[in-house]
Amino acid sequence: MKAFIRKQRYLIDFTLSSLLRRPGKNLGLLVVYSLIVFLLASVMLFTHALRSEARLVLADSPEIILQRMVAGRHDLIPGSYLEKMGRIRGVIGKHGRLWGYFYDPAVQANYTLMVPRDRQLAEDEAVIGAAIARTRGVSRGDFLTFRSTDGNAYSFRVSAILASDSELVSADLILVSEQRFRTFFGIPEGYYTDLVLNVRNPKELRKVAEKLTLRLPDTRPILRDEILRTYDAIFNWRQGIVFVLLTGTILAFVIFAWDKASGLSAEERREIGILKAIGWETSDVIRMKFWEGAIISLSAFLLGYLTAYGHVFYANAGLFEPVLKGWSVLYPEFRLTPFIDGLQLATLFFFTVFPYTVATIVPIWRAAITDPDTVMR
Amino acid sequence: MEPIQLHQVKKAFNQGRPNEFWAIRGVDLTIQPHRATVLKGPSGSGKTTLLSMIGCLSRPTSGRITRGEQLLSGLPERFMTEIRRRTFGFIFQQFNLIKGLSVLENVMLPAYPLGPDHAQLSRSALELLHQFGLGTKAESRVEWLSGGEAQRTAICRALINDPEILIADEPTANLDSRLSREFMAIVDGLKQTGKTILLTSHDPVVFDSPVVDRVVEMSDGQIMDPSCC
Amino acid sequence: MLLNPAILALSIVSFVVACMMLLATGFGLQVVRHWDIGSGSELQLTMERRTYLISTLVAFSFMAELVALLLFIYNAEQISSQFVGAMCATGVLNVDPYGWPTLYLKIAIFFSGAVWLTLNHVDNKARDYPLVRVKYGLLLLILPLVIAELVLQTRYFLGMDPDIITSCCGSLFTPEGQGVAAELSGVEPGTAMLLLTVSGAAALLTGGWYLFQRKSGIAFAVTSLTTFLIALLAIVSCVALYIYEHPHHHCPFCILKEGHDFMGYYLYIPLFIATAMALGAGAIAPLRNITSLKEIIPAESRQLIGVSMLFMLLFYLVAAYAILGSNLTMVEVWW
Amino acid sequence: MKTLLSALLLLLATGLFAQPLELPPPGPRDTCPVCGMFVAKYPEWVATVLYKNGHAHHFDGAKDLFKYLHDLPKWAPGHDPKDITAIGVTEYYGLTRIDAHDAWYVIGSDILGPMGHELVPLETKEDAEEFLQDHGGRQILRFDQISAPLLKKLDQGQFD
Repeated sequence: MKAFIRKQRYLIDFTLSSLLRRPGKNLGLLVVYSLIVFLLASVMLFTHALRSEARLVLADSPEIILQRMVAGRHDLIPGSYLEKMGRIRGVIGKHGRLWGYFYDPAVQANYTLMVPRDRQLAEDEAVIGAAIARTRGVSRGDFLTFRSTDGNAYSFRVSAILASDSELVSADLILVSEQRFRTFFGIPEGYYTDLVLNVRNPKELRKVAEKLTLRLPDTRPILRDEILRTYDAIFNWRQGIVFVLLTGTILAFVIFAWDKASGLSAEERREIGILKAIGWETSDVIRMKFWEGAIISLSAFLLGYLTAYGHVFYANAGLFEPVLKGWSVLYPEFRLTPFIDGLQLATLFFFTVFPYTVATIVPIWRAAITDPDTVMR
Repeated sequence: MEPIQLHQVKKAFNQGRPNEFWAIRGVDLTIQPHRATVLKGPSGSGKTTLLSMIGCLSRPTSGRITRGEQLLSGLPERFMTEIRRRTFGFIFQQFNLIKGLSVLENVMLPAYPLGPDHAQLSRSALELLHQFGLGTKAESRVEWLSGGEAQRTAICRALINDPEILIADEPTANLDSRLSREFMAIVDGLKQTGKTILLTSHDPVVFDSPVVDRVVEMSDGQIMDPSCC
Repeated sequence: MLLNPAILALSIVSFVVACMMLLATGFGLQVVRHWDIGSGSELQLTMERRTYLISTLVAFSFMAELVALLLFIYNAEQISSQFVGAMCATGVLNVDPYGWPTLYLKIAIFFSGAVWLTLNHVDNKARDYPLVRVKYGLLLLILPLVIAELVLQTRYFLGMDPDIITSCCGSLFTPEGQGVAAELSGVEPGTAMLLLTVSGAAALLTGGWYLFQRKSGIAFAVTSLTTFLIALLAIVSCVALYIYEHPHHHCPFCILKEGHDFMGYYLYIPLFIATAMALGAGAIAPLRNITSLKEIIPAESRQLIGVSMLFMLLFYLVAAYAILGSNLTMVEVWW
Repeated sequence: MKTLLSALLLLLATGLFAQPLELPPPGPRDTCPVCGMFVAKYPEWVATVLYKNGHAHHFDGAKDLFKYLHDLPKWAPGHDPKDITAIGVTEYYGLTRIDAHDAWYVIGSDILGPMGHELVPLETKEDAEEFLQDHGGRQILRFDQISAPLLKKLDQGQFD
């Protein structure tokens, strides 16, 4: 047993020095290998982080949003609909919401204006998101002035800046009072942007939605789960596209690995011949090559994964932001929450190391059966 | 120690194909222990092929090679290797050192698959290097060695597993006559310690040397004067 | 059809392993046909070199299958929340009729792989390779298992429909039910413990006997296999109850859950390793009469049996820990 | 007549609306005594039996709760039914926990619990009737109507 372990140590030792002796070839392999891991890991980490971000965003949103549709378009909904729908079992709360988008030409960004339910604001007061404070360079007590659609300018005194765990939720948010909201956007009293319903039991959501469409035929209920699922589907779909593209890459990599493993240089062939002539056995060579594969795989995996981690969580996934994301322009400081999942890591490991190993078995064996007497000829 | 005996050993290459070629055509030979034997002949006479079969590097197509009771031919490669690395030490014509590794590492290489204790292994390797005047070169890369140093490194490597039989293929082909004579002096020393020496050569410095006990002349895959055996 | 990365990975492993085993068996058959150890021909040399490829392929397949077995269970455990009625791997395996056979095949492949690798290891130590024909013939028996597993597993995954209401372990592993699982659960815990103790003692005794006397390696394999089966029975009928601290929960899979500290893995992994090595030792025991193996088999068997006994002891220690560390007291109920 | 009266009395005593119960929530490692499942993963279904000494058993559905109550010696040896101070089930529409004796149970609906077909607990008769309508339920049951054979049939998806 002791001799066996010592032997493995000698083999690893030799492998390391033999890898270092051929930096060109092995560096190329390592770079390509790491790149594959990097791409796959980036996609996985990024979509996963986005998904959990979306979940976080939606966690506090109501179970059902009811919108009135006029000619197939979202319209203001009368508050009287709250009574009109009557009592629906499973609904434990309902109210109207006021919110809208405002384009700020000064910084060329869209804000979300909203009337909060959990706090009372004075008419000229506003609570703003951190990103707005940053881009407009305002802090507490400063004034923000916006020109409304009717041409009048309205000033808001910034009374607080929203702190949030996830910037996605609140970055572009401006909370204003109800009166100011109505005058600013010209929304008549008694009308809301949409209605929201709270349903305790998620199993009852579909039934509630069904009843709503029967009782208020000109409305459209949107379930939170549906939004979540849409997000999931979009992310999955985009991830799918990227993966399909990457499958080609993996295949190319497998061929590349096969080629690298089988295309031994004359120098390497001579080396294996020498080793065999001076007393190494075929299985020793196979084992040595196996260690070589393991070392390359592990370092490529580590390298690729760490770069991907940095890419996604510190460099904002700069490489595929345009492909996978579609948020508004107002997220200069957008940070995804770092997250590592064991099963995900294992899956990634499998999808990169397993193909490499399979691809190299036959070439390794071919190299290992070199005739020991080649060095004599 | 028992002699190595060859009975009707034949070796073919590309058997069954149009370019079939018989390199060895029936050799009977006995190699006595503790002696220096030289296989002499022009290139293409089959002496290297014969040497590689005796050294368990390759297998005869037919015939038997035995050492006492033990059969050396007809064994699977795995066991030929096992016998080879304990019984034979090889010195090749091109020295066949592995570039990029240090002299010490090159000498230790044959012992790796046996998994010996590392400290002990490097100690005995260093001892050998000192013995052959290479003590100061232990850490230098083999590319920087002169021809004679390279050959002495190769000799140390051949001796690291303490084999009973030393095999050298054209050992003086890449040496000038001074180094060739030095090599024969080393061979003499090794013979004194009880090693069996088996050489191939067509260099008179080798086969005319007083160290050599016996010269076997080969031609065309056969031994020229069978009576001598 | 349910597609997640783990299922994809399992399918790929099975497919690749089937391909590799096909290749290995194909080469193996050629070797069997043309093998002539006495010949020095180039063909024989090629054959011998092929054996390295075959053993590498089989060893790699075996490793992959071992990981796949763990992943299969782990994944079934993970996705149990996606099926109504499933609370652990049992429910997921019940989703369609191919779940259980797939699991059994995976276990069978694990054990036959262990036996094959042991034979191969022993054979590689003997100068005349006396087992060449035996072991490559054996590949012919393992290949159908691997292919069947690929087919069944594919059908199993294809048949996974989240709308299916499956039955959970609570309804399968219950003494009142029908079938093998119910029978196992119905065994009196006292009886199971007694059987477990007796068979474990028998295995350790025969193992010890071999270590000192070099005799009856087969007896050890038989007692170990019996212990393996009885251990599974005892887990269902008794040990699991202590882990759940629940007098009627007989499931052999819920113990793999995080909530139960992954105790199942600590029980099953030593048990499976011990059994695999014991089977290996049993497989080589009858070959001790082959001249070239005379010296090798006792040495190898000794190692295998020693390690196997260590793992078996480990299993018994974990089981004892599970029982003694539990808050469940069943003294008046069972004994 | 006598049964009608007692039924009426029972109705009056318990009232049409069951009162929310104060019960300890299940911990992350609490398992159902009947099926062994971790309960906290299914907050919509939790049922609880509280004992005098503050000790509680949690279930992942009313079905397992009733199995338990029907065979206490089997599922909870050493526990005396007299020590039970409260039995709660999670009401479907509001997810509040109410007294199991006062709840109305619908079987045969398309709403499945973690253990398949369930007894869905509802707060009022009206709730139960609407639920039956909405979800294709087959029967409305009261606490005392739930028998062991009925539970067994429920497991197999039979509701009559």
